[in-house]
Amino acid sequence: MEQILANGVYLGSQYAMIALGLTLIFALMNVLNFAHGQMYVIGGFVTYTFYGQWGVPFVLALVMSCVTLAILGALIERFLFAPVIKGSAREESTMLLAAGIAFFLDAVILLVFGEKQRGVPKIVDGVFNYDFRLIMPYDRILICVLAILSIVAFIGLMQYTKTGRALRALAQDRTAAQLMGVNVDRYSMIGFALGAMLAGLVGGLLVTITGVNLGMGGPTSIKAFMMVMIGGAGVISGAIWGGIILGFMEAIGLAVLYQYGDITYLLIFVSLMIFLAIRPQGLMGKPWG
Amino acid sequence: MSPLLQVKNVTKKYGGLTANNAISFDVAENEILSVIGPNGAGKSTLFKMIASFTPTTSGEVIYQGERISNLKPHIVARKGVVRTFQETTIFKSMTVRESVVVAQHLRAKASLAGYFWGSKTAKDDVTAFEKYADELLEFLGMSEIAGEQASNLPQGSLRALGIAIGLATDPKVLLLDEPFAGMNHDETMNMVNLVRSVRDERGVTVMLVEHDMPAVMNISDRIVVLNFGEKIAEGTPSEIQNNEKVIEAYLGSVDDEIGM
Amino acid sequence: MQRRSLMKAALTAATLTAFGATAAFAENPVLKIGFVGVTSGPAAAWGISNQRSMEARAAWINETGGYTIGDTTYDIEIVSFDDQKDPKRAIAGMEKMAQEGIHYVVGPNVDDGAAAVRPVAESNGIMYFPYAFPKSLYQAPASNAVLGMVANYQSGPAIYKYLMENEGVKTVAFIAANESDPLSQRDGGVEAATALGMEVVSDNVTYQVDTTDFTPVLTPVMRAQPDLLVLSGVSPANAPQLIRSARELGFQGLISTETAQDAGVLAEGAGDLANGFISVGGASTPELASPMMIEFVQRYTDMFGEYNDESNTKVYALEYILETLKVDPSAITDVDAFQTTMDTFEAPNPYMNGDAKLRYVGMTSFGQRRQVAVPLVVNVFQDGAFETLFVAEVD
Amino acid sequence: MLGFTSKQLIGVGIFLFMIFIGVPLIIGATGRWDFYFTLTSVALLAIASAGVWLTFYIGRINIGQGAFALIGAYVSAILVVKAGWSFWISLPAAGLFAAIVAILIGLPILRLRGVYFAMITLVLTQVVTLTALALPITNGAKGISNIPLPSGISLFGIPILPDFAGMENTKLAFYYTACVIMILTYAALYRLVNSRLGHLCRSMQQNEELASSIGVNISYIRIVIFAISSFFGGLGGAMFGSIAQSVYPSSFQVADSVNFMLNCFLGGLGYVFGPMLGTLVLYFGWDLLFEFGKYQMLIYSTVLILIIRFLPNGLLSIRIGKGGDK
Repeated sequence: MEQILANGVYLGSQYAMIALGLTLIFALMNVLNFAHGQMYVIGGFVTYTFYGQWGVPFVLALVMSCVTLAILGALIERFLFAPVIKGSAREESTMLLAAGIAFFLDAVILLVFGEKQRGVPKIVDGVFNYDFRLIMPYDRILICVLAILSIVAFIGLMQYTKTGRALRALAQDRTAAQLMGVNVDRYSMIGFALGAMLAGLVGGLLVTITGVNLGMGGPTSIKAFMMVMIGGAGVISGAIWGGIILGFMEAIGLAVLYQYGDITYLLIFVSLMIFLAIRPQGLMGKPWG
Repeated sequence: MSPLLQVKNVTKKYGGLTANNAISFDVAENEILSVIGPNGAGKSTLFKMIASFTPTTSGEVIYQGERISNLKPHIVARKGVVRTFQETTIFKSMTVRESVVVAQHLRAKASLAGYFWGSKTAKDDVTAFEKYADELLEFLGMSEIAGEQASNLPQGSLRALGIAIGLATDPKVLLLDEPFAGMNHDETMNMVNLVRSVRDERGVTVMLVEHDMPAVMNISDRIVVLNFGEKIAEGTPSEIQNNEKVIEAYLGSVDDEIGM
Repeated sequence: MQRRSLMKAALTAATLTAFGATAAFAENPVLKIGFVGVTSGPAAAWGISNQRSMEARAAWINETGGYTIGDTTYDIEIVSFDDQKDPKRAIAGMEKMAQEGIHYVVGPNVDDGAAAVRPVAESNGIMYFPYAFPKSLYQAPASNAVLGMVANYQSGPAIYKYLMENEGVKTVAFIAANESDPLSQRDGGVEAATALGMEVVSDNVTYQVDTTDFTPVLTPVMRAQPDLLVLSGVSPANAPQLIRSARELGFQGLISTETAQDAGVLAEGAGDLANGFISVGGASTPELASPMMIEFVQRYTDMFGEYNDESNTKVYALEYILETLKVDPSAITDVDAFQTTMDTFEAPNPYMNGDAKLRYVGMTSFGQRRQVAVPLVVNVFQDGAFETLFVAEVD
Repeated sequence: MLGFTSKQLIGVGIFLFMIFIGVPLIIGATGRWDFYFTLTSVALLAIASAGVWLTFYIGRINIGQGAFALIGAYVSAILVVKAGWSFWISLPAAGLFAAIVAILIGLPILRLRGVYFAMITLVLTQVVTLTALALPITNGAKGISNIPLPSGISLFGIPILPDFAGMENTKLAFYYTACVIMILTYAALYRLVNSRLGHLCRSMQQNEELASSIGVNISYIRIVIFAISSFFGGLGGAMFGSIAQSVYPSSFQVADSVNFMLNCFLGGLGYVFGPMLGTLVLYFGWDLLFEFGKYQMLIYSTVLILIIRFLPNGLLSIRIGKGGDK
């Protein structure tokens, strides 16, 4: 039981971080960013290169991941999403753009970082073992704590800074925000960069535990979509809850349903479908606020 | 003569909130009846229940002796009770004429399969629809903008388009949602005349929800007043103008607005 | 450091290709050999290790004057098609090979692709060497597929038997990804272990390929306390994480798999925790590698910046194709001649010390010779490199 | 004739001529026999994409077509292999079965809109793949292989369809079959869009509330459209199974569902023939870039991004000035 809870918290915190970036971008621009997973992978590879290959301190490598992705996100928004949104008759067209960017980033990752699974030295050694009822390696505990701190920092940013307030206004109502004097173009870019940065940060954090390979992008995006849907699209608290719930669903689902073997995941997905059919707006499905 | 439409003890609750409490009134054939009331009085909810866009919590709406509440909206529309919306609810990328043609859906004689294979009946239908659309648009004075895309129309024309779409379905009762909102005096007068001619020349019974008092007093045969989800008065315009409760309700709401 | 060498290697490779193309054009006639497999997306590692081993070998042959078959000396050109692990694209790839007049193709890498290309290969007279295990691909009436490696239902029993005898293993647990290939391999493994008299204590735990945390997956398996944990059909990306999670959960027993792994990936992903991990590899461990294998690894590394141990097993298919063609040059365009030659073909194994032979096997498993005999080298991971545990033969 | 202008008839004539005579001539002249399969794939994927486009037409983003293609492929394979049916009968049966599944699933999920519907269809693809892995009748992870080629059909002793197994070269036969089905699909789609049902769909796409206020039974039409859409998916999937002579749980997966959707976006959502063009460009484009080796994906995605950047409303929006094709 303790183990399941701990696994749930650990998975939930990392999932929540992935979902946060996605939901932020969705809330701001109504873009379902298919390339979110690829951004996560790039974050992982950047940290791998700096920390694993060049021996730069881990924290510095993490910062590099954030910076790289923030710049990448800003460029993508400024030169691709913004003009396409302006010129498109239906905003869904951005899905094609997002998918194209996902393909592109996949290709770049393959050419630059190669096809192999990569890992970095452990940042902390040892395993916390409470009477074999709760086993958790120290590095996971550390990453989990860092993830939670990042989430708290992000919420703080959204709540108490000028940027955060502008972003929230933008998410709530674009036109109204513009009337209130928010520089919509500028904050769209900042928001996208922030979302991408979150993906990069969590990629950098997790490379210490799961490693990274170019195949992780697509599945990560899809998982993130699900979390966002569970919580309610475009809602910050929803993304956090969605992440935590999916984390617990996996932890509990695997612990309870493992004897069903091959159909464990089938059951998880079917229940997800039923949940979404009954409650399409997700748990927190209400406008940003 | 029994009334065309009866609202009987209709109640709507959202959670603990009562939007409409046991509202009852009748609508006679060929009359223009307005539902008025301060903001949040429950007018829109009542309209939605009459057109079956939302179910009633209790009570029922009877139309020609038949219960029409808690059905699907398209079934109520097929029976002849059709609502219009405020101006944002249109077929944005259709032209005015296309919208009116589509709205004659209920008149179709051919089956969907007949349309697919292009049967004789289907072709006749199409010709008839187009002919009627032109007639209707001329009647409403919209012939000139027939080819315009709806999303390009000014507000006043959009309101008229909403009524055109509603009329195209050949309704017995037309429910108009704030047809005068945001209009200046001249526009309102045009619209009042239009609504009247819809009743006079086409025999359509009209119910409307409205804020604009002068227009309501001008156009209505009878008026129902709601406040806080309750019906507080019903009568001819002059009766309503002199009703103590109504005056109080409106003054009270003005106080509230000042207080905020 | 490594980044830089990679960059350099990429440049060298680009130049080499440019020069290689002109050189080839100038001198020998070209013999094209195809590759259809996955070289992009999540499973890119499987196909890329394949493609690169072929390209490295081809470049080597061309550099040393070409490959003589009958009276003609050919330059070898590798034509690769990325099927994106999609059976529909794999068919298109095989059509492309037919278009190029190619009769010998390595790949595809997965079951569904291998099954999907069969009609095209057979109707166009293409022999293909998949890395997929379903027996129906190789049993009559199927005629044109040749299994390019040791199947898990062949290596599995050998490993289990060895571990039973030498390590006293009695109970075994299987865990597999929830995908066609791994699940099929798991079922084969369970069958083999049961036949050997092992007790299978857990065989129904699966995981999604995109799992990032294996602790909840492994917890129920660990409860069964097996002596041996088999990672059926595990991808190189998942292997280190599974090993790490199992060890961190306190698992003391043995861990093995029947697919090829890369030592570098294991070292990076699991470090010392991967010590003792048993997998199947080619003959590149120091005690087995022939000078030719050592040179191959060197050339591969020079060309692509970094070696991949999965290529140890994947270097063979091309060698088999060329050696068999050498025996009967008419087979270059005539697949029937190739199939006849397969029954009697035998040549020394250039990549392995000792007197191992290249020949076609598979009579026991498929009823016809539709498998390359690569040495079944069972490796154990120790401190960043593989050591040979034992070597066996497949018939 | 059938309400077509002479200009349209000429266009259709040229198109049919190209497909049935032009392409084989060009392939014969250039010797690029491999293009037959590629174009066959394009035709089959275009059929499935047509379904996705149709669900767009009622305002739903459908990322679940892979699920119905997989269902179709399995139904046809099981009927042919286990029940001994003729492939030609199994083909419509596969479509119908997919349509029935669509009706059952559609009842609860078609109420959803926007990203919510998109996501639930995405999950549906996963569910169908996992179901195929778990069920005994689909042969689980091992898939169904060695499916026989389509056999001939004759009516009163007159052969109507030839026996594929007896053919020297099945490429051309599959190509023609796929093209005929594709043309029937798009002809049906064109009729549908331009008939009353199509107008009702458009009214629903633009405003479901208003549509129901004019008496449109929106939930009924949604189901009908989703069923037709899935019927197309089932057809395409079943044909693919018979070409590959095998079906696996991974034959159609999430990536395929996403690609079907991208085909529609790329061609242009406002044009009936958009998905056909989109499929051609996306699928055939990948093949044409084959020469670029490891840079194939990079160039492919760059081109894709450039197209959407400069033609955000789809390839066919170039000719919007000429009045479109609707």
